[in-house]
Amino acid sequence: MPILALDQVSKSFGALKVADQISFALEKGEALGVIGPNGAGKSTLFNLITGNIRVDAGTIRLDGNDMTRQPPMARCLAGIGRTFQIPQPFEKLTVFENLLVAGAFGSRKVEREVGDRCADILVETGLYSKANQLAGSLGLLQRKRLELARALATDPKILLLDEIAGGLTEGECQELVETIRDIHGRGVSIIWVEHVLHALNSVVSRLIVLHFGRVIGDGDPDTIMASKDVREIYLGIDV
Amino acid sequence: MALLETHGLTAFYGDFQALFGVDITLNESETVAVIGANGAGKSTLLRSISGLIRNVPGHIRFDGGEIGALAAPDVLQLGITMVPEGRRLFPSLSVEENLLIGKYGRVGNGAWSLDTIYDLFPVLKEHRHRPGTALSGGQQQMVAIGRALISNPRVLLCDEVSLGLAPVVVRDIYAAFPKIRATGASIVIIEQDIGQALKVADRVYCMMEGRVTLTGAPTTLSREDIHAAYFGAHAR
Amino acid sequence: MPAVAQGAPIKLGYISPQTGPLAAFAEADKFIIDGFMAAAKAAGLNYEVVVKDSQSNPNRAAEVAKELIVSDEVNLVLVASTPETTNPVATTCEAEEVPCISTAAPWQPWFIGQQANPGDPGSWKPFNSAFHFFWGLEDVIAVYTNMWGQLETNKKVGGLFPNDGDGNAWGDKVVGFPPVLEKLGYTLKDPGRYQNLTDDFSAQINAFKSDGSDIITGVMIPPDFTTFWNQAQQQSFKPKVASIGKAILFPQAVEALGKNGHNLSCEVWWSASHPFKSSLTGQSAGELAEGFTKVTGRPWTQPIGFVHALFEVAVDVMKRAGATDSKAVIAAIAASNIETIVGKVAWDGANVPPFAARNIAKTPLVGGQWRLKDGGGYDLVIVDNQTAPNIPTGGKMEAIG
Amino acid sequence: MSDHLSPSWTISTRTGRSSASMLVILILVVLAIAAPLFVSRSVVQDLFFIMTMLVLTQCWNLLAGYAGLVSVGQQAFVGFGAYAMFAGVSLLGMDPMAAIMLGGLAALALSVPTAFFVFRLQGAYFAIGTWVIAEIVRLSLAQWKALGGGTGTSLPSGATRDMLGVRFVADLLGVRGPQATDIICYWLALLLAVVTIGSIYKLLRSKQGLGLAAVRDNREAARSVGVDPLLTKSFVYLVAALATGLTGALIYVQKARISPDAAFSVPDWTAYVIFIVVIGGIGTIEGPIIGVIVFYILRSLLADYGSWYLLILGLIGILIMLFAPRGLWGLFTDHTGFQLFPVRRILAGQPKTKDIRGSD
Amino acid sequence: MSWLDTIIQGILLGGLYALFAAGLSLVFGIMRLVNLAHGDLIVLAAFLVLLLVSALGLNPFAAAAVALPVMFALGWALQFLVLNRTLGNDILPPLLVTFGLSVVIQNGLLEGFSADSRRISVGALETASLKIGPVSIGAMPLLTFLSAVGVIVALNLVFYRTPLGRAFRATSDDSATAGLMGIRAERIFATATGLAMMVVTIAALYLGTRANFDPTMGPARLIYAFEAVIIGGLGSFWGTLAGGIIIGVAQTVGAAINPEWQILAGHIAFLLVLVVRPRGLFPRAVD
Ligand SMILES: Nc1ncnc2c1ncn2[C@@H]1O[C@H](COP(=O)(O)OP(=O)(O)OP(=O)(O)O)[C@@H](O)[C@H]1O
Ligand SMILES: Nc1ncnc2c1ncn2[C@@H]1O[C@H](COP(=O)(O)OP(=O)(O)OP(=O)(O)O)[C@@H](O)[C@H]1O
Ligand SMILES: CC(C)C[C@H](N)C(=O)O
Ligand SMILES: [Mg+2]
Ligand SMILES: [Mg+2]
Repeated sequence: MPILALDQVSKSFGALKVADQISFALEKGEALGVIGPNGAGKSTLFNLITGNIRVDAGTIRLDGNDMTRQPPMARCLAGIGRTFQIPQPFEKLTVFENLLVAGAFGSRKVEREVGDRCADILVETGLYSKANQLAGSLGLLQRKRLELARALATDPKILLLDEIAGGLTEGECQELVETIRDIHGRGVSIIWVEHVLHALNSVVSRLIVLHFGRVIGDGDPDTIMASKDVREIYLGIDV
Repeated sequence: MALLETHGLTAFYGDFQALFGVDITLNESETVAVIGANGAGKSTLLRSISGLIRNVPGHIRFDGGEIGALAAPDVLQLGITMVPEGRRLFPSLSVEENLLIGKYGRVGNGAWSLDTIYDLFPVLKEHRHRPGTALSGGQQQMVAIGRALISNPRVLLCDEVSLGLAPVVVRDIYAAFPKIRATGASIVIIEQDIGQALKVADRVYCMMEGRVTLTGAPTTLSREDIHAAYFGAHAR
Repeated sequence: MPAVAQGAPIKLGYISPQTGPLAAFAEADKFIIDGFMAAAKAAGLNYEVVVKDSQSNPNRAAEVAKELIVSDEVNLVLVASTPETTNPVATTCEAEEVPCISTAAPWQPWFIGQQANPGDPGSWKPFNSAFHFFWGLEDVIAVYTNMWGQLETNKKVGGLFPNDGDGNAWGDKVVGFPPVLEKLGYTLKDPGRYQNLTDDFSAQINAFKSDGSDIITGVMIPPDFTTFWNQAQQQSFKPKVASIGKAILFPQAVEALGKNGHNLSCEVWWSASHPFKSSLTGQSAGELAEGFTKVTGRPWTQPIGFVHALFEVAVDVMKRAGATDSKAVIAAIAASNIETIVGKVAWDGANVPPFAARNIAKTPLVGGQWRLKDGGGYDLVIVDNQTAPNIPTGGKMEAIG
Repeated sequence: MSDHLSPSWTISTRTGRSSASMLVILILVVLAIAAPLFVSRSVVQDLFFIMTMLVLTQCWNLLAGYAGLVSVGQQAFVGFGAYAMFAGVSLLGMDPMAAIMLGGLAALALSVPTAFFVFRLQGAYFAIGTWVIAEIVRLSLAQWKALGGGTGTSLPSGATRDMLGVRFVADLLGVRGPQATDIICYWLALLLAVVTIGSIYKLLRSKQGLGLAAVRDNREAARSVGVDPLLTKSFVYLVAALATGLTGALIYVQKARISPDAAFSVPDWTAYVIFIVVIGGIGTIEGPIIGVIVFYILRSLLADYGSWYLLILGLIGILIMLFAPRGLWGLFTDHTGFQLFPVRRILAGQPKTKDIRGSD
Repeated sequence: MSWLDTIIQGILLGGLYALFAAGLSLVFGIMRLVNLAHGDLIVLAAFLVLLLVSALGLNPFAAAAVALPVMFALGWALQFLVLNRTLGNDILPPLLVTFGLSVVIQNGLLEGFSADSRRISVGALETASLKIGPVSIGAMPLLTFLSAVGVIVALNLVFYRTPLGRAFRATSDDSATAGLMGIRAERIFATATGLAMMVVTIAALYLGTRANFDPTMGPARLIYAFEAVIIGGLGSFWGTLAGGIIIGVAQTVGAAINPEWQILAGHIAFLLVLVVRPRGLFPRAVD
């Protein structure tokens, strides 16, 4: 049984269809990449999976259980961890406290049980030196790292990553890829939306292409990248 | 002399610094495109120019005068209007009212009036009594552009006019740009659709993390350069 | 040991609603207290009065009472004007075992209103330290029915009783209007207790109209009576008599009714023509009223006499007590028998039911009507004195309209 | 990668300075307990006022400052608690001490259905909704004839004199009955204040406190990491109702007289409370403490000036809100960085191995 | 028949409440400003009218006409100098500042005018009435109701038919973007409050002629006004009128059952409407 399955999921904002009968399944332990041009509906897809936006139609199943009507809290507790593309830190809390919230609530534990793990995650994501700084004072790149760290703190079974590699230097990007591989290696399933393709492709084993809210490609990265359709639509520049 | 220029422009949201010393220049009757990834600071740049974000004075000049510290209505009166990101039509106003409200603070001389805007986007006339937000995304974008044009601006700032729109619609909207340019207005567009940006612009700025990382005419920039400037990491 | 001998002043605490909606009751306070201090000084007495403002707020009244007792350590607490002011203060004094004399609230809302279970007369208990002088519902009922008796009516009465201290007492089935009216052959239409500051009285007017009431009575706050009275006229409901407590106590309130205040009737506790004089200054009622008008430029009002009398009683009590400790003062209060500017004050149980005999002293009450003066403005004319024949009348009861 | 490490983190919320201030607070509490032994009755009286207002303001601050629930209907719980206490004493013959508990529980019970209604409303609607509910409770209790309806009623004379412990305290300290009652009420108020502040502090340092802060900062993100905003806010609302009801009952044991207008007074139980929090500084535990002290001083200085008192109070409230929205304590911490009740979790210590990232 | 009368009196009463509420609705609708001083501002205006009547010997209606521009200026200044500073996402600052203002106005009036209750007299009109079939309708209540309708119509015209109204709506939707159109939100807000104060003046005229008033009676009526605004739906003037009528009719019907229920019935009607429609009867598409 797939760990996550979407069936005919649709969503419109007024006249704009941002998700159009999307169906796919994520196997346990799989790492899936999602690509598509700006505005294709990638972030919206995440919001639908996490429950931050309600679907118009279709069902979302987690571990075989119907989660379509569940609020985001329930889905988080069921094992979905996410990052926001535009980082959404708790600005008046410190970086460490941001993780504590996620740790304590997201994995239904008392605070003292999660402190050590949160500290470990800070080290792992390179935020340790900022632990006691207010999240509101972080720059963009650190905010993105905090997104990742906070999602990890909820101890997710599925990790949804939304454009966390944008703006990194080559070295930083490499580190990030290592970190995500580690996480994946621990058995966490991953869906990653990313424009930085080489980073994405060095982690994922399967790609989905979204265009105008529709899945126009689904398969192994090489085949997908090779398809002319995808190259034209996605790369935006005539090839 | 440049019509509009920023030098060393910085901007903050609370403690968070979004711009780190940005220098851009816009000449009379020129079209400039600003590209960059999500969150790079493109919108912040336009918000700073248009007065939505108040800046420390001394970093933005328009037509020889300092405008960095002016509020949005004062900037508008000088002849700078903006098509904001996400269109931002007024839901309580009809299409026509949305257009008319563009004249509230400034009625400049020039080609644009309600009639000429309906000529530019004929579809709007059909829907003029409907609520602005009841239209399709592309039509809404047309209203937003019309609303900014109706005061006959000297500088038009456009933030992501093609975002979330179908290619045909994008084509329709971009088809209007030559007509707009023809009236002599200078234009700054922000565009994530790089191909589109390169097509309409005389010059391109690429931003990353609140800084300009690349400048030049479309013809002189290689795709690798753009990609590097855009995403930071080097393309494969 | 007598305080006077020691040279320390006798400390009186005085609480009244000087600000807020009830402030009209206290408008003469400063005048009276100045007069009292001057008279006391002339008589060689050493008094200090600590004045506190209840701000028309029962919470505040209880608080300042406690302050007077605890911080100022007054020897006697005086309090006046409406149950909202007198009851929290008397309750506090009772709990603190500090003597308290209270006035200017009918005695039932004062006495019954302070009982733990007002609904169960068997449980009512007398107070040890708190005393009250004023008239009672039986008096206002007698006065009203006497006035009504002067006219030819169908004996149908409409009642307007709000859900507040006064209204609940007036409308009470045991101590209020209903039983007496029934005995005297009147039928009472009582639609129920409304909340103060109600904006519409059409329900009551409809009820009175369909009942054919000739007489209206009740105890209302001024804005509500104005609303009611206007609406009644608009609905062409025109009773022959309207005897209303509280709302038309003050001349300004009647003047606010324009010409429609003519011949409204009310109870009169005190007036410039009451045949009494002050035991403190020797002034007659007329002189006191005149003095007030001279100093403030305002017409006399009924509470003036009672606030003055409060201080008369206080001086008399403290003189007789000889000491300032609570026990002595309480004993002196209980033994009072003094002729004041509002009549005799004595806690001798006269005309008071046994359960309240210890704490209540009654003063006389008569009935009056407001009459439009030729040059505008109103006069309060006493039209019925069957309850207190020593107070002269100024005319006969007239029907409205 | 890091799971094999046995790390040596320490997580604390206290700094050396704040431990010292905890000691000061402890001494103050002990002094406050002993106060009736060496201060005059009127001071005990004032301290009672301060303590009860402290509880009311802490509760309101918990709602508005931490949970974003701006209620203008807290008088509902003061009045309901007080009325329940009266019912317990007058109608059921309970000891006032037990009746105070009843008052608290009654307020808690009332808060459940009201929560159901007001949590459907947001922002300004919430504020007005709480006000209307309080009016409804007031008007309903004004119909309760056994407790005097709109007239109100007094506690049976002697009820507070026979209250649990009064005789004991009277004999112990050699004071009169009423004074002993005052002292007991004061101790109860002190206990309530200490427990309330302690509990709020504990709450803020707990998981729930973190959740509250997260919801306040970013509701969407909070939901995404498993915080249920409704649950968190309801919890706070109920707790505040309980403490407010207990305080209401206690205040009215001391006043011994109740009426709907007094028990549900908007100025006394909500307006002043809001002023105090604003003057002191909203969203901090220290703010209401400072606020109560300042309010008390203002009241003592100005109370005999009639309307001027309220006028000046109103002006001060407006000025503080406009020019120092974080209140007097906010001004103070901005300059000193000092906190009496720190809630920050500080992470200290070093990772055992060298930076993991560097090793790759 | 008596039921018919009850309903009609309730509707007329609703007119009074709608008049109290209309100014609030304007301010609340445009700025999300909860003005707790609204009731006291009505009382303030009533004193102003009274002052003009007694000092200049004007007819109350003429006095109200004179008071209109004065109150507009007052409202404009109040918003521009004080209330604008409180606007933002947090509802607490406006709540607190207007609450402080309420206390200041009440006590300022107490100092200036004492606690005596006053009345603005309109002579014979006070008791005049129209007999229509079995019901008789008071002239003043009818005038009150018609004025309420007139005010609502006028506000609607301004709001939906003029450039100023466009600016009101645009600023209310999105004041930042409105700034890009050259709309100065601070001045628009000030103008809105000025207009609201003109409505307040009209409400004051009817409050002051209907019954006695004193400096402290503002808050008692404020809650009905809020209820009318909220159950009508944010920013809908007709909704506000409907809200006022619902409260008014609920009160008279409640009173007809038992006067004990009069005020309670109004509040309960409010709760019921909100339970069924948490955003009021005629909510705007967006808020
Ligand atoms: N109101 C705000 N408050 C705080 N931070 C903000 C705010 N608006 C934008 N930011 C932050 O400022 C940075 C720059 O944002 P900006 O909107 O200018 O980016 P952009 O280049 O226009 O991106 P996009 O393609 O998403 O429109 C981002 O990190 C964003 O999160
Ligand atoms: N809450 C919303 N209301 C209306 N439209 C929305 C909303 N959220 C997103 N959209 C629109 O939906 C479309 C898809 O947006 P989405 O953010 O999912 O794109 P994306 O694929 O993540 O793009 P990007 O690569 O720029 O992040 C866009 O046109 C966006 O403007
Ligand atoms: C613009 C980029 C996405 C192009 C990419 N580096 C490629 O060559 O395919
Ligand atoms: Mg996205
Ligand atoms: Mg942008």
